[in-house]
Amino acid sequence: MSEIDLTITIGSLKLKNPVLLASGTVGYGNEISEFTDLNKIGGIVTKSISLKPRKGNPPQRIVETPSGMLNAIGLANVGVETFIKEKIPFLEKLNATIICNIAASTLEEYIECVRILNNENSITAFEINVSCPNVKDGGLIFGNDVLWVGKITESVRKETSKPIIVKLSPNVPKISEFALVVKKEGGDAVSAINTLVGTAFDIYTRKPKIKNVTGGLSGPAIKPIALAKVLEIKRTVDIPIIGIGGIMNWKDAIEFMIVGASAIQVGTANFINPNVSNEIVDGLKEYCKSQNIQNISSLVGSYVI
Amino acid sequence: MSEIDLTITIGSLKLKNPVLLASGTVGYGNEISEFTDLNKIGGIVTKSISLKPRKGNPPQRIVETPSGMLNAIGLANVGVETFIKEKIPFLEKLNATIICNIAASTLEEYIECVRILNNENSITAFEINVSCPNVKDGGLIFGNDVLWVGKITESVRKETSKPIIVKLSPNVPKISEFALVVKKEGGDAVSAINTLVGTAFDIYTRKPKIKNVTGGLSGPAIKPIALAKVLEIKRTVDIPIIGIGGIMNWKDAIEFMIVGASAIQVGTANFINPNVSNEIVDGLKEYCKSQNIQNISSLVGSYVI
Amino acid sequence: MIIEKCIVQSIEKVKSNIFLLKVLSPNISTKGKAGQFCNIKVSENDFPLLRRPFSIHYIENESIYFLFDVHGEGTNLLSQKKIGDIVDIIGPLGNGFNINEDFETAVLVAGGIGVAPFPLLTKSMVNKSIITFYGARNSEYIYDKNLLNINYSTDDGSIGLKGNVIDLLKINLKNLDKQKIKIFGCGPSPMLKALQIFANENNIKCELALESVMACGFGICQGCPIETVDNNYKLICKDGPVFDAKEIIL
Amino acid sequence: MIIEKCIVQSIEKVKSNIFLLKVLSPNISTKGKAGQFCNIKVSENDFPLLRRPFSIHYIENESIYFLFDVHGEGTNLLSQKKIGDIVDIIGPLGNGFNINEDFETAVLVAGGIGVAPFPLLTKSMVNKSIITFYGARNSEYIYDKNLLNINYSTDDGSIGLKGNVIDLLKINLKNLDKQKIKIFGCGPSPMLKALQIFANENNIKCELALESVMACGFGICQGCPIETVDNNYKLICKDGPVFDAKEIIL
Ligand SMILES: Cc1cc2nc3c(=O)[nH]c(=O)nc-3n(C[C@H](O)[C@H](O)[C@H](O)COP(=O)(O)OP(=O)(O)OC[C@H]3O[C@@H](n4cnc5c(N)ncnc54)[C@H](O)[C@@H]3O)c2cc1C
Ligand SMILES: Cc1cc2nc3c(=O)[nH]c(=O)nc-3n(C[C@H](O)[C@H](O)[C@H](O)COP(=O)(O)OP(=O)(O)OC[C@H]3O[C@@H](n4cnc5c(N)ncnc54)[C@H](O)[C@@H]3O)c2cc1C
Ligand SMILES: Cc1cc2nc3c(=O)[nH]c(=O)nc-3n(C[C@H](O)[C@H](O)[C@H](O)COP(=O)(O)O)c2cc1C
Ligand SMILES: Cc1cc2nc3c(=O)[nH]c(=O)nc-3n(C[C@H](O)[C@H](O)[C@H](O)COP(=O)(O)O)c2cc1C
Ligand code: FES
Ligand code: FES
Repeated sequence: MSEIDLTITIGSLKLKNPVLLASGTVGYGNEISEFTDLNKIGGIVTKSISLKPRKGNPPQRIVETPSGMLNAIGLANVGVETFIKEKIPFLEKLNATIICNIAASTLEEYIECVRILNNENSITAFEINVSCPNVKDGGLIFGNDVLWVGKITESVRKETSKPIIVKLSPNVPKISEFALVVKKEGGDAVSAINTLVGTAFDIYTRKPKIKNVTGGLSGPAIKPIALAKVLEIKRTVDIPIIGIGGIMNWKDAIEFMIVGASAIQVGTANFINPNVSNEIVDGLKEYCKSQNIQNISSLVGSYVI
Repeated sequence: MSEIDLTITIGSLKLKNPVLLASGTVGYGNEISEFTDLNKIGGIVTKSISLKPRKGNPPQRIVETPSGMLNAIGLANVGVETFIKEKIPFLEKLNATIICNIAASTLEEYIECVRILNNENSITAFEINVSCPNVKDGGLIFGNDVLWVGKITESVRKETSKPIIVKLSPNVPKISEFALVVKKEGGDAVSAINTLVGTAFDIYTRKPKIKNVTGGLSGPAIKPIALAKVLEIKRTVDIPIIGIGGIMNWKDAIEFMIVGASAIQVGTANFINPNVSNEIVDGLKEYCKSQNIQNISSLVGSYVI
Repeated sequence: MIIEKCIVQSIEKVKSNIFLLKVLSPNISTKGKAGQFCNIKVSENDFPLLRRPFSIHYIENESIYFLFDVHGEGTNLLSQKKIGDIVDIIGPLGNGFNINEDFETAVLVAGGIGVAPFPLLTKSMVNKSIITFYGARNSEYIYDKNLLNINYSTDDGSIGLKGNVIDLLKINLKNLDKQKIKIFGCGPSPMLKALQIFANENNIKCELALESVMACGFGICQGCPIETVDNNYKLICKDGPVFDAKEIIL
Repeated sequence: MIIEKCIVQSIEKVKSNIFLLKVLSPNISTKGKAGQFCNIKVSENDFPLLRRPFSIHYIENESIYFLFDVHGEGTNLLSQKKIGDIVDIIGPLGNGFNINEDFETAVLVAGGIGVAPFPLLTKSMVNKSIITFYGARNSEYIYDKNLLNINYSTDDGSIGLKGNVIDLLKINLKNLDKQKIKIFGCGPSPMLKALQIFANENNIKCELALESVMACGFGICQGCPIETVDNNYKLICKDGPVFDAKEIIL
């Protein structure tokens, strides 16, 4: 058998393999590059960038839960300007696709961010975060409202010809309605899922374990939910999906591809094993070899129901 | 300090302590009574009863997931008639409150079930299941639609003066809207949460691990989500809440009470430790003693935010 | 049905991938019968969440033996137990084999780790003659202590007949009076299915010990249904795991 | 920063609830400095999910020592490691203590298990004089190997001063020239806060080793912020865990 083809095409976005690093779980790439070869993976989704820098929420920001964790980072980030000046130079040197994730509290801010960042050649695509559960403005007010998601997609579409991926909230009964509106308004793909709203309390102080009271649940605990959301979209809307949620190893990645994900993102797992993305790429190859799969893209949505 | 008061009042429903067994995780009480003293707990919520017997879904019905499990039992149950003839006699002898959980595929069926079962003296209250994710008719079509939940509450309210508890779906962005409509239509309490929709696939056969494709996620994995839902209701609607989701021990039970649950239900944990409910009752007592709490009801919603 | 904290008395790797666990269980040991099983908590914390079901392999004085294959995370953790560890066990669960029926020769048919319940079954049938047919991948997967009159088959022919255990059975059963025997089968589904067809076609008494993913193991979750010929579901944990071959649809 | 699979060379309970773990780590051991920490995977499976951070307690040849308290599930699992087990460790993480500043006497102030980083710090400062103040609940919680000139305080007075370590420090510091010392503090937050106030009020050089719940330990999750006096956040894992007492708001 000749070399296995791991490339994936999502609209006009070409990835050398389906393994991406999820927004907010790799910063801007520098630190994790000490542990893993970023040139080997399909791409990096940068930490959500907002127009102005954000300090983020006060501590305590995270807590471990059964097979998961809650975070309420609150979109701490350096802001568009510093991002361009200080972070892009490192990212530019990589032989991996750079997807820039954008968060905002107003429609105008989304538009402005995309307009500015559209000039950066090293940015190949945008992921629009409409689903952060940890900020007061925007976040789930947008993400759980199909009209807002449509409007945001439509507006950023006008600003760029680069691929637009909209990152959906799982905190809704029918995620496929959101995927549909993204498609209708010219989005190229959706990513699913962002975190689920959760909380944890200390039974002696009776205080929330994270200062923000609620946080976003990620990790293996949410994998079954994420898989069901991806499958729901795949079965009802014809739009490429990037699968996210609790992926810890190559088996989880394959499971997401089978239910319909064209590519996958690794989030929480990076914290535990910062080299996991490279191991997943190897695992995908081995799996394809053992299953006689020539093009990994043939796995996408290949479920047997 | 005198004896700690564990009693809880939910509208006209009096419980000798806040520990209930969740619907679908204890059948009708017989089997589990070999392992645990059912007279010691606050009450039992019976497996969802429908008007006619239901065979349930074909196997495989369950699969373990990280810190959780998916089930697609499909409301397998003996039907109202057999329930009255064969199951109630055992339940009647118990010194625990019997809450009868009802599921249906049509509004009329809910009404009919409550009408028939209202005559049974041993049934103290009804829990209306509008949130089963594993059936084609009814289930989440009702549970994720606030109009339906209102209509069902209103209709069953007319049939009985016994307490009505509506069991809510967590698969919605704003569970408090559902709690509000339950209150408006005369429901006495809500229970939160039922399971979240999830799935799992075999990466070699590419088939779903449960025949029904999707199932309901329960267990510790969902605890943070369940706590956030209970807290959301508590902070916005003045209605008693029964907390459910991933409770494995007395600490989890206390956590639910702090965020607003007047009582709690133990589900999946019964499968692993069928005596866990008794241990939770003991744990609650010890905690109250150590924290100088005279009435456990003072814990309810006592969060410090 | 009892929840019992049992002390590990010994644990050893008896064959490639097969472990034998011996625990002290004064309570369950006095009640357990061949074909019944126990549901074992393999760790002290919530990972993995569910118990794991294992047939009662053998009972000796107050000790119960379990014979198991390392399959996934749960059995891996179980295999790492040390002497003196405490294991939380629920049992005995389900109904055992029915050995009181009218038959002269018990024909035990085991596929792989499906051999697990047969030593106790063998011990239980003092007044019957017993023939055992035992199929496995290869000789490295065979553990045959406390069995009688064993005929082997292996996929690679490393011991006994090269082929499957049903072929082995068919060849050897020719000499027996089919009315006077009862078959007891335990093993992977395809084997049980073949055995069921063979027994039913030849009208031979036959009981099969089934497996299913289980959450509770004692009838409260409804997670383990098996379809019956009268178009109903029974629960493998509570109504089984042993069923008459005529009763169920595999 | 390296991910290294380390072999457990020894593990022992050195005091009530306190364990000393020694692992072979040819790579991290050559780089680690006093005040840095490692993020340890305490199990081989996904439970618990996150790594657990521990100070580098001591380095000897190619071995690293960790001194830890059994606190919850994670430290409990770590305490059950056996010689020969493999432990997955990321390190060295963060910035260590700054010992190159101009001071004559290093004043080490430890509260409880906060003593952990001080043996390596002591070893690192060959040309300074060192005084150690060590406070704990009672003598059963004191492990003082590889420390120098120790003064004790305990809550119950079972050894040293009955009282807290800050009181102990204040009493004993009177005789020293405050310009020529530098305080190094590690322990629970209330102690660090008191120490910070004391050092800043008296204008004594002081570094504090902080703790925070951590997901990654190396700057990618932003989970471990600490507020600085200029109204910004720094990351305890990456910018710390050691901070100048003048820099942060506790
Ligand atoms: C009544 C009964 C008796 C059994 N007796 C034995 C025995 O004596 N020796 C032995 O080695 N095995 C026996 N099994 C199978 C044994 O339960 C599984 O091998 C074991 O549960 C696998 O767990 P795991 O975590 O290692 O595997 P995983 O595959 O990681 O388990 C994942 C989930 O699937 C379930 N599962 C996986 N395989 C099986 C299976 N074959 N049957 C039931 N559930 C399964 C697990 O319980 C768990 O819930 C028996 C099963 C049943 C139902
Ligand atoms: C830089 C640094 C160095 C440390 N050095 C040591 C040391 O040398 N010796 C030692 O005994 N302890 C040390 N700690 C504390 C140690 O990390 C915790 O005791 C440990 O994580 C508790 O885990 P657990 O699962 O047993 O407890 P649990 O309470 O069950 O843990 C639950 C969660 O909270 C986190 N957590 C709980 N307590 C702490 C804490 N005090 N600090 C940070 N996270 C916590 C855990 O990591 C986990 O994510 C250090 C912490 C940090 C941040
Ligand atoms: C600490 C943390 C920070 C995150 N920050 C962001 C973010 O800034 N923007 C975003 O779109 N998603 C963010 N996410 C969500 C992840 O990208 C991902 O969608 C989610 O964690 C589920 O994947 P996982 O289970 O693999 O972690 C964050 C997640 C975590 C755990
Ligand atoms: C196997 C199984 C069957 C269930 N059947 C029902 C049911 O018939 N009716 C119902 O209202 N809820 C049912 N539930 C949901 C539980 O009552 C409970 O809401 C849910 O499992 C979350 O709690 P837990 O995490 O403690 O299990 C079922 C749950 C499980 C695991
Ligand atoms: S395993 Fe729960 S009913 Fe059989
Ligand atoms: S622990 Fe992740 S940034 Fe500090």
